[in-house]
Amino acid sequence: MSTTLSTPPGIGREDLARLAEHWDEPRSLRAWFTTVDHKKIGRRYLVTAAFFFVLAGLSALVMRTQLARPESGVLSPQEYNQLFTMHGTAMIFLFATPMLFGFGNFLVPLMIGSRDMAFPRLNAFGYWVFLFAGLFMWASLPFGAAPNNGWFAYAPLNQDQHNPGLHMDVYALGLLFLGISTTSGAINFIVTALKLRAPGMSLNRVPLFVWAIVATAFMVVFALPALNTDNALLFLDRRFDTHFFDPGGGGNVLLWQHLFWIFGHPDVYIIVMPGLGIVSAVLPAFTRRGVVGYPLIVLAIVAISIVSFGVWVHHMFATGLPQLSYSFFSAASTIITIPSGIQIFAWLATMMLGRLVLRAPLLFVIGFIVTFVLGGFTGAMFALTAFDQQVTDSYFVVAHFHYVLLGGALFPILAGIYFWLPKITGRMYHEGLGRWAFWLVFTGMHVTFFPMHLYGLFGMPRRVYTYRSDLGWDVGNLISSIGSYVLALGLLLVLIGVVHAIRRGRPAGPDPWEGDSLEWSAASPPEAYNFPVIPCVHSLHPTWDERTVESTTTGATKDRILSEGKRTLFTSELDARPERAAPMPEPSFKPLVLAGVLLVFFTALLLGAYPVAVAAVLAVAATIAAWLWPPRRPDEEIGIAS
Amino acid sequence: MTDRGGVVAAATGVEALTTEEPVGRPTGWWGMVMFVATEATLFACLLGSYFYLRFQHGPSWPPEGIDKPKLLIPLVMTGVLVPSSLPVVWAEHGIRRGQPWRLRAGLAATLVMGLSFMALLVIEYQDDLQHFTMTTNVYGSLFYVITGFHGLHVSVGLMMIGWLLAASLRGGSFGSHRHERVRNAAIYWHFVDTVWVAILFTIYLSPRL
Amino acid sequence: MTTRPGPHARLTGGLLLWYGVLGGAVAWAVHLIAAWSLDELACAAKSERIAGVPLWQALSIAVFVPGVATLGSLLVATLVLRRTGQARAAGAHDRALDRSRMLAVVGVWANLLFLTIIALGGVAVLVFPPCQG
Amino acid sequence: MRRTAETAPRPARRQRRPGPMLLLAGLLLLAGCSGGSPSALNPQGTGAARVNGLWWLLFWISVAVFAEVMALLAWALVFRRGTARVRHGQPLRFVTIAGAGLPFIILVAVYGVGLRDLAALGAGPGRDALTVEVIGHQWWWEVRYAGRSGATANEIHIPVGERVKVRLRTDDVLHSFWVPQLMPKTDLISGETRETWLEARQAGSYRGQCAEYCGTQHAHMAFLVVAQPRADFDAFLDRLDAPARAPQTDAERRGQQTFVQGTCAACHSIRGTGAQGRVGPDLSNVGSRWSIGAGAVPNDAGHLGGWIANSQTVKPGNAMPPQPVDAARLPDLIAYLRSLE
Repeated sequence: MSTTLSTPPGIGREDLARLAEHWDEPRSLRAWFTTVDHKKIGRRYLVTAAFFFVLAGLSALVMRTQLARPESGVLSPQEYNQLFTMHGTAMIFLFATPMLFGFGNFLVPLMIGSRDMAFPRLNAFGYWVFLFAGLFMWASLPFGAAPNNGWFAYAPLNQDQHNPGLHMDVYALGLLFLGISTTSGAINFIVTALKLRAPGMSLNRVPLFVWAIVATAFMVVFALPALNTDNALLFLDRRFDTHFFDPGGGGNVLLWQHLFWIFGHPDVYIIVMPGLGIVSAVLPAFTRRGVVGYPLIVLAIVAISIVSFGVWVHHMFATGLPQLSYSFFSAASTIITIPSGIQIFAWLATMMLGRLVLRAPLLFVIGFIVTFVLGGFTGAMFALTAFDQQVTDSYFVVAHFHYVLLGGALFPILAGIYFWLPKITGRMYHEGLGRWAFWLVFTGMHVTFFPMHLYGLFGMPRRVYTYRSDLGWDVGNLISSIGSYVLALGLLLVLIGVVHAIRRGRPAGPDPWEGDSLEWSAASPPEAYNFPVIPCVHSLHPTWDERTVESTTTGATKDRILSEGKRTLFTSELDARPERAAPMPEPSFKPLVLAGVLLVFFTALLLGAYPVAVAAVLAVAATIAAWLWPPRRPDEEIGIAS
Repeated sequence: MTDRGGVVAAATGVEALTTEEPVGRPTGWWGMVMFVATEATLFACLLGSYFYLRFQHGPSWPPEGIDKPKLLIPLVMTGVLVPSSLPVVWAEHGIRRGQPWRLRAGLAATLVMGLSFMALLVIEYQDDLQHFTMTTNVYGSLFYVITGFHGLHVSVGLMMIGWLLAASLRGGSFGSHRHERVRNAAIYWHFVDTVWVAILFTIYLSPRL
Repeated sequence: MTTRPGPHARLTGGLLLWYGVLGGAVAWAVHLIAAWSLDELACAAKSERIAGVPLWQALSIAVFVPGVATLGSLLVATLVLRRTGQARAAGAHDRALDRSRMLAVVGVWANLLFLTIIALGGVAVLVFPPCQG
Repeated sequence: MRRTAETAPRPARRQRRPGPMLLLAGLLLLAGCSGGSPSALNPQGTGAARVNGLWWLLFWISVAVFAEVMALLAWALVFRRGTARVRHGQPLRFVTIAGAGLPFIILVAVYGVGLRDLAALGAGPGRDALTVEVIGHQWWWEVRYAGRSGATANEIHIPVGERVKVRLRTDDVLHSFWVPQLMPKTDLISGETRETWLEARQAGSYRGQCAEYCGTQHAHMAFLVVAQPRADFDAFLDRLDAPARAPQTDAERRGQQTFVQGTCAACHSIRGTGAQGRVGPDLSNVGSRWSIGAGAVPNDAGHLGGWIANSQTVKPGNAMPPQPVDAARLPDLIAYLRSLE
């Protein structure tokens, strides 16, 4: 619909018309519910996650208001406890991961030169489940039934006898529900990146952002089952009187912590890793060169993803287990710093050898480096058992993980928003607004969280709804609360900037930054089919590479135009040798229906309407059976021996 | 020996070391393998929890008042479930050659074996429930939740097999060119079988060690 | 290297590459799970013996064997690095070659990291009595 | 290598960078001034002192590395502006040394120091050391001494300069035992017993607080460790075995009667009286305690009266229901409780 209607050389007008005919979805209400376009789904992920971010952020503002002064009565303890739990849970599960999945959804097919994800309908299903699970969890708050046990929900406080009501049932079921979305999304990313890369994009030419998303997806596949096990056992304990976490019945409360952190620590990297990928994707455009040390950054991504599974006990350093068993985890937690160090210095080298173009995305990347490095120091400190035992569960750890998560996820997300907004919307943002937003967010972030290191060291435990004034924590808390308002103001400016760009921004053109990866060779916003010609990749920076560019213009061939039907190209796993052109599915209501039936299932479980839940299970099975039912074909076509 | 040396040299030569492996798998295969990987991790977590709770529990396991699990029915269950993978393999090979009758016969055999397994599980439960339930203590919780969760997976596998059978009986679904769904369901069924061996060891054999 | 590899040799070579890349990771995972669970569970049972073997000996095995496996993985990764380097020097240009070489770089580094982690765990086995809380 | 720095926009106010460091210094000073702060940076015990040393080592390493990173970043920002595309340079040696080599040396060294300190924290007192038993409740601490019948609450007396074993149990959910100035945390695990130790180098009172989220009133679960000379401590121990101070005045006698005959005795006990409830804290020496409600409010007559009348307004969610004590009898009850030392 935009700039590329002038036919590029190498592809005929008829081909473009046919591609449009096969890929375009009509602008109708029906199409809104049935779409399988990864770009629309990616946008929805971004918008929905941003919505949950606002809710979780407002929770934080209310909490900071309560904590601004000692012994203030803005919130009751019960309200405060629900808010801090929802703040953490939503930021982790409903904002960070889905937001980055949103970027992944929009960008991975574009970056690898494909026309969609490997399983477009599964992709749509994943989005609907995410939306429903998020609403399911937030809906509990107005009823005063929101989870109230902290985002890691330790046993036995999560048990029925210590925590009656629906609070922790909402937690367990909500996260199980959401897990379906995250897992299906992760599998989709892995298969997409393995099979749908443009010909020539062997593993050593895959963009670092895609590496990061795939590593994240692998972590999800192997980490999430631990959380799901935990929550399933919790639900059984609460509703069906099993004894997994009940010492009275022979159970063990530390089992919860082990399972939770086997998930929970990889999850930290599940959140941060795509953020690091965004940094590697943003830098080439603003340093005017490729990122230094590509194999080393790939190494860092792979090593971090694996080692992250073996550090979980450092969250349990105060539980009184044998010091020797702590030390195995202490060793891994110490060494995991090294791949992060490699990445940081590779980026610094990139900046020192490149030419810096100081626009908003680069500002946020610089903010990322400053913040993430500081969070990294405290992270390495936590690897040492003796030090950890002193500061864990104090505000020092609150400071640490906000530095890591705001530094490692929020700053890159904001950099990504400004960087890809022209690609997603076709419009340029207002640079001045972006700079103001950066300085407010950066200042607000450090003013809010830096003092927390100090009053943590001064003995303030986390998760207290109030504190007495004679303990030396007053000044720090007040500064933090002021900072949180500055931070909120900065984030409001980001939102205003995005709305302004969509309403008033000037058209961006396909490649406003002269970026290096393939998304910049598509239109802004991309056509429904992404690429008129699937490129043939010859280097790590395909958009800067003349041979690759040529393969989509004068060098275009029929087998990469694929205008007969809705198709994309499958290539081999490691070296991306072309295998076959495969048909892609049409829009469908089934993903929405299946997600809806699952919502009924989880709501029925929550409310104890078990017969309804059983009926919903049957409906789920029926929907999946219908979804995958093979189309009937003539015997010759399917290959029946006569 | 020289021949052997030649093999080693060939396998460590640059050509062999740059061989693309894995290669040429369809998207559905990867999707199912990844799904099975995440499910296997789920079972690993459950079985890990079993051993964690068992060794934290104290010397007597199962706890006082509960006998060590009897082996007869579980061994028969094993004898029914593990070989049930063979007809699936046979069926899959058949449809690759374009022989729907082999697909149907193989799937039907597996269906019967899987249903027998489920029936045996019910008999086993009826016996056990007279001695202890899910709420008796943590041993009961582990026993029923792990075997029940596996039973659930067998049911899902059976639904897949039944679904394949139904689609195949309709005709026009599978043939030598189109059998991806058969292969994916087969992978799942093999997984369900393999997990049972781990469960047999954990739940039924390990308390006797 | 004069012989053209047959399908078996190719498969072995392809798998060997993955051993060079991920062998250390798997070995370290085995080390961690074995050492941690032996230590925590044996101590929880108030025993410093595992099936008659003193706990610290069992832990030493759980350090030593994975350490050797990681070393093997490191050697394989180094071998791939050298072979691909020689082929490149001889003028071969192929993206499979570059891809294997990159994976070998990843393997060498990753194995060094895992070897360090296992070694640091081994130091702890020497420093601490197994069940000191 | 053409410079185009003139055309690129200047970075906004870079002098903001030293901000956090100044803030740190300022706040540290502030904390130093407020004597009541239970600051881990003002250690008074052997365990905390060791961790304090480790902290300053880690702090100065971090400062040095941060300065390095900021210097490189600033150099790039000042000298490397432009728009021309750069095609050369893969300084892998720089990345390897600065990003992997140096961190490797630092981290392995720090890991070694950490092991040493951890071993020191693990070297508890000997077998026959004085043992305090601390039992966590939602949301207060029960304190007992091995071989002594009496109990106290939210206040742990220890002899100064001695390594005291602390045995930790919980009556309900997880708690964490933390006295920042004396010793790092140890969690209280449901169904298990954990051990730690305390050693105060100087006489004084050190505030501790539950550090593991334990429900509604997690915020109000503080306690005081009172390190006193051995003679004072022995006197305290002896009082634990004796009956509580008997009422001396009429008002106190009436107060005791109200306590023993009313609802109080259902949950609380006072040694040597008929009150033997085990739900709430033992009140045999409540008059001398530092606070009411595990650090919720100061221990004075006004707060005590308010607490008895309706503790739910002071510490919402705690287990004690509002007490229907006759307004006329309340002053006597307060007088009696205040007299229990």
